[in-house]
Amino acid sequence: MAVLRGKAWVFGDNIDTDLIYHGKYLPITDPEEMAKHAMEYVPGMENFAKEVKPGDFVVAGRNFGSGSSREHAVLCLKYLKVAGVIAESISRIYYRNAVNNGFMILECPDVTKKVKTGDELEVEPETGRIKNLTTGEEFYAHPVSGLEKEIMEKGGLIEYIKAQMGR
Amino acid sequence: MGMTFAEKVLAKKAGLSSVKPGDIVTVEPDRAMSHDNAAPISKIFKSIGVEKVWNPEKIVIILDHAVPAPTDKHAKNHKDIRKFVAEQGIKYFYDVNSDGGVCHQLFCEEGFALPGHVIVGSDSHTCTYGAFGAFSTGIGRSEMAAVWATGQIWFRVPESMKIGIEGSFPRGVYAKDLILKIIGDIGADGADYKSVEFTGSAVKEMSISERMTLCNMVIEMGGKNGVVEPDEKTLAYLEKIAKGDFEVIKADPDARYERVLKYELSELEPVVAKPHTVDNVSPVKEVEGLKIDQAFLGTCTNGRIDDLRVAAEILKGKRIAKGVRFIVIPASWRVYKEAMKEGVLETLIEAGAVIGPPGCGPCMGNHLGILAPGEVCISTANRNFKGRMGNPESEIYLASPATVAASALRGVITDPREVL
Amino acid sequence: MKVKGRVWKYGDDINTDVIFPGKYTYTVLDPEEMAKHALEDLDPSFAKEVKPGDIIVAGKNFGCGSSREQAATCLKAAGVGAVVAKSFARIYYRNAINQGLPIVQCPEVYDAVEKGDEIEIDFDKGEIRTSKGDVFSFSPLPEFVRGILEDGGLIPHIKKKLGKA
Amino acid sequence: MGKTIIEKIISEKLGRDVKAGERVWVPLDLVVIRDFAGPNAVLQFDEVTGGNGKVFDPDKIAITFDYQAPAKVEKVANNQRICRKFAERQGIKHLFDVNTGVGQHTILEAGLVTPGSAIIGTDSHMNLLGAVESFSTGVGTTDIVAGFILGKLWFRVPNSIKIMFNGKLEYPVTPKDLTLFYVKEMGGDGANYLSVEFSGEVIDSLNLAGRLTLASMVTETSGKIGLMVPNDDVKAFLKEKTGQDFDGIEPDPDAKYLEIREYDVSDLEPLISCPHTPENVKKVREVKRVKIDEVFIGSCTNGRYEDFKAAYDYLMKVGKEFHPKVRVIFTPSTREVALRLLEEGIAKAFVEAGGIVTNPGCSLCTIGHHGVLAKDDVLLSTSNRNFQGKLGKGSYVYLCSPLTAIASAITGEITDPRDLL
Repeated sequence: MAVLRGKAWVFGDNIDTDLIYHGKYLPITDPEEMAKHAMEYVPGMENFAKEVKPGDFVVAGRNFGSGSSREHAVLCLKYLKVAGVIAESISRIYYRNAVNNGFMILECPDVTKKVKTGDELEVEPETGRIKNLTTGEEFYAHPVSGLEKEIMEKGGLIEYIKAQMGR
Repeated sequence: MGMTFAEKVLAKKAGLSSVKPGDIVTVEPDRAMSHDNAAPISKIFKSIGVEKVWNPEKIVIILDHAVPAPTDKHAKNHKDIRKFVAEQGIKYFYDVNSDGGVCHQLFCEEGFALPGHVIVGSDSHTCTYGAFGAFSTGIGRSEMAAVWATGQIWFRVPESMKIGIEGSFPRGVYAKDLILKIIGDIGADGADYKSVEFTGSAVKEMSISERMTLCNMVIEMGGKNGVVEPDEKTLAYLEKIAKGDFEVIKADPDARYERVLKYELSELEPVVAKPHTVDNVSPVKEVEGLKIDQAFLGTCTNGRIDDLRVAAEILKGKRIAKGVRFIVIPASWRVYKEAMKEGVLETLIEAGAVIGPPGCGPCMGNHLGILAPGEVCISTANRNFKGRMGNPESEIYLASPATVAASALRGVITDPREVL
Repeated sequence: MKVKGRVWKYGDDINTDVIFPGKYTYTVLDPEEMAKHALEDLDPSFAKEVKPGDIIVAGKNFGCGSSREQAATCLKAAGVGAVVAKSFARIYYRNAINQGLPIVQCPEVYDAVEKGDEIEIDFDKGEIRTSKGDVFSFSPLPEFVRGILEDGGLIPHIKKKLGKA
Repeated sequence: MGKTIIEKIISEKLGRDVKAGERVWVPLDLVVIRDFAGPNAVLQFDEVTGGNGKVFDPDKIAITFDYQAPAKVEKVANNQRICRKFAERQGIKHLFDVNTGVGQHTILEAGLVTPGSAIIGTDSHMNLLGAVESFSTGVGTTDIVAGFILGKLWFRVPNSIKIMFNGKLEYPVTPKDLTLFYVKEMGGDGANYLSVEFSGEVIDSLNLAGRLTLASMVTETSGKIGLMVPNDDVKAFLKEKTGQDFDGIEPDPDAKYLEIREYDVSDLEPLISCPHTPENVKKVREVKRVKIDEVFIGSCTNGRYEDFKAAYDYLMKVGKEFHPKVRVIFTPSTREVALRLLEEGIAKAFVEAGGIVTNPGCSLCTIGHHGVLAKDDVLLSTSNRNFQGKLGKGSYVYLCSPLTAIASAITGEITDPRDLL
């Protein structure tokens, strides 16, 4: 069972898609370019894209990813090699886009009360088990299930479809 | 010996009895016009250390280059200007609302372009005001900041060139074709540093709008200014709107010209300027059938009501060709309102046009119709330089509104005489 | 005043849009940033490879088109030592002087040099010397124009005149 | 066991009974791409299919250009070109170019949207088509690519909630105020993953434009779709655009809802959503003396003819000129709307009052064009999002009805439309 470890970056409630990836960068088609603008509009997080390390987690409050259907908002984090998003609630289009890209997302009540920026986390996506290695506290998120889980296990929707079609 | 128009105006303004080409004179301009570049100018102005502009009533600022703001940077630029205008008490400021328009169009409509005036503007097409008998010319940002600070500017008295125009336009041929033809003949530097006087019976017949098209493009042959002698039409146009006093100044009959050219309108045909220089002119016939992606009608050169009317006449009850974008941007809100009143906008929208809010639009690559690589645009604007409309790998053809509308209709460059 | 540098050679009618594209006129405000876009649509290698003191040699009507001063500013900021052309468009001529960018009108030089040649301009003598040994003379700028150039451009010049320097 | 509207729509599509929570692959009636994310989908599709793939059915694909129409930067000009070439290559005839307007409204006017249809598009406000009982939803580019290939897409059949609005909206309270009331009540994630069924006396009497406004902002509560059973106004519109008669899909009386809420909105007052989240809704009168720099009337939420007509009628009633320091921008949603505003002299009145009427499209709302904000600028907008920095870093956006927008445009500060009557 995969266990991920990384540092947490904690964000507030209602981190919308313009904050994650601003509308003025929508013309960009190359995901490596998108990555450079991740979280640029979150006040105080202007340097996130430069400072985040592969394997780090984005931790957020409720309604993460509300707003636009832009998949850029998932791709920019994925291409920064962020391990995934753990939020108190995740807005539905963002949720879909994450599933379709095999990008880890977990919904976890009160996570922003249990984790601070800089804390080391140990995360088991399959069960939803999260351990805050800095504080020692262990708690559970809702793991992804059903078809969404199958899609994520294949690495995303396109891979899933290819597998279904026997390609 | 007699003096040319430029010599007479500059001598008078400099308080001299006469001047000759090559003399340097220092004068106080009657007006100084700026647009969105008023913000960077204001910064340069502040760096000089002068607190107040020389005369807040002589400065005119008109927002037009990117209106309403298409990016946060343009928005900030506008906001900086509003602040400067308020600080300095600048009397004539045209903001982003339905009193506005392209600076040159609005400057004329608002009665700032007056006979005998010396006008400088921080835009190269400031030469347009010669249509009213003004000596007007474009200057750079630092120079404008210096004018704001000192109220003075130096000029080298230019040599003059006279272009005599006779006859009347054949069907499908317009002032735009004439000025393109002239530029094609004498080249992009054919009037470098010179004052260009348009004379002859045909010019007297021309409307104010047509005269503006001529003078507007003098810069494309390198001219310092272009001028048409004021007549009854000019005075009638200015009667109710002139902002300030003026005196008609005309060239002396025995003035000396470095070069004299003559044109007979009946010999002209519709022309285009091909990529990527304005003097690369040939008859429309030679490029007919070339596929276009976009047609653009507007700008300080050809965005007036008569220009829109011609397009509406060609497109009434028809649809533009599939695969062509037709972008129409009236030169001012006055033009827009008139076009709305006459049903011209409806006709054009029904034909498939996009009507943008008055301003410069895509002319210099700011917004509202930037081209993709490999695309071809036919435009009523004044410049077809490589990259002008935002993309160096696109191609721009310049033509009259009739040629542009005819080409939008067929989807290929088309001689307007075939559809008129 | 003397300027010595490598030649970048371009043709006739080099317009302000290819020297500094209009789309950047309100979005690129810092001269150093402007320098990165200098001649972008004409020669993308220029901004990357230009060295301080390099000299642009061009044909007739250099700088035709817009009144945008950035077309002079960007070259100055890129370190261009001078522009030598067969002729200049008039607004560009003023803008260059106002920005303190030395310009020389000298039609004969054009055919005598190639890209990469080193040439030297002596503004006091009104002479251009090529690496092949050719010497061309040009008429020096009017005195008050030289005054502007020597002060580093119009704004410093005015400040000096107004006693604000 | 009875079915909700969404269960009925999906059951009908699948030819079998489905219930909330099931994962299903739903056949699609239309896959819509825009100049926003559309090119990304095209490039991804070409990559996945090796550059020579064919879409499942070119007649079930639509391309709309509204994000930045006409283009203001080269990249978008090229992105639009990528989409045009794709249409040519694939034989896609439903291409709506830069002269047509906001995508969802354009396909609606083109008769491509019908009750019971399933539509996906690269626009989170795709679900406003729930106003005609279409199951339309915004998706990312990967979903689009899957849709292009398969003609179907996976969904979790959403749970439903039912919201009943009874009473009557008192002038000058508008459907937008009702919408903001809904957003306030639900919160930004209150309808996450859910299908929201609207009904009640107010909904019965709401015309299509009002229903589109309400359905559009279901997105701002993270809802999957907001559905309303068509009334006569909607049916007449559909008949005109498609030539067909539709009955509408009624939920079963014993359908299962997670929650049923009932409101009497007769006392509703004009509302405003304050920076920087749509859920931050207050009464307009509670927001005192906020000076504004710009007003925007348009967007997929309030860009229909009826919205402008209401704005016009109010303007004629209370005074005819806008405050000189306020930039007032009107953007019709579509070409059809723009033409009607011209024909009826409404555009003329706006322009004469000092306003700017632009070409149709998303315009300011996607920071495409027309009025992007500077730092510290305050905008009053009839659109649907006031996210921090969305329309310019350091700016402030308030959301309101077209009437509140007009009242404020006249006074230069945020003003309850009742205060000028």
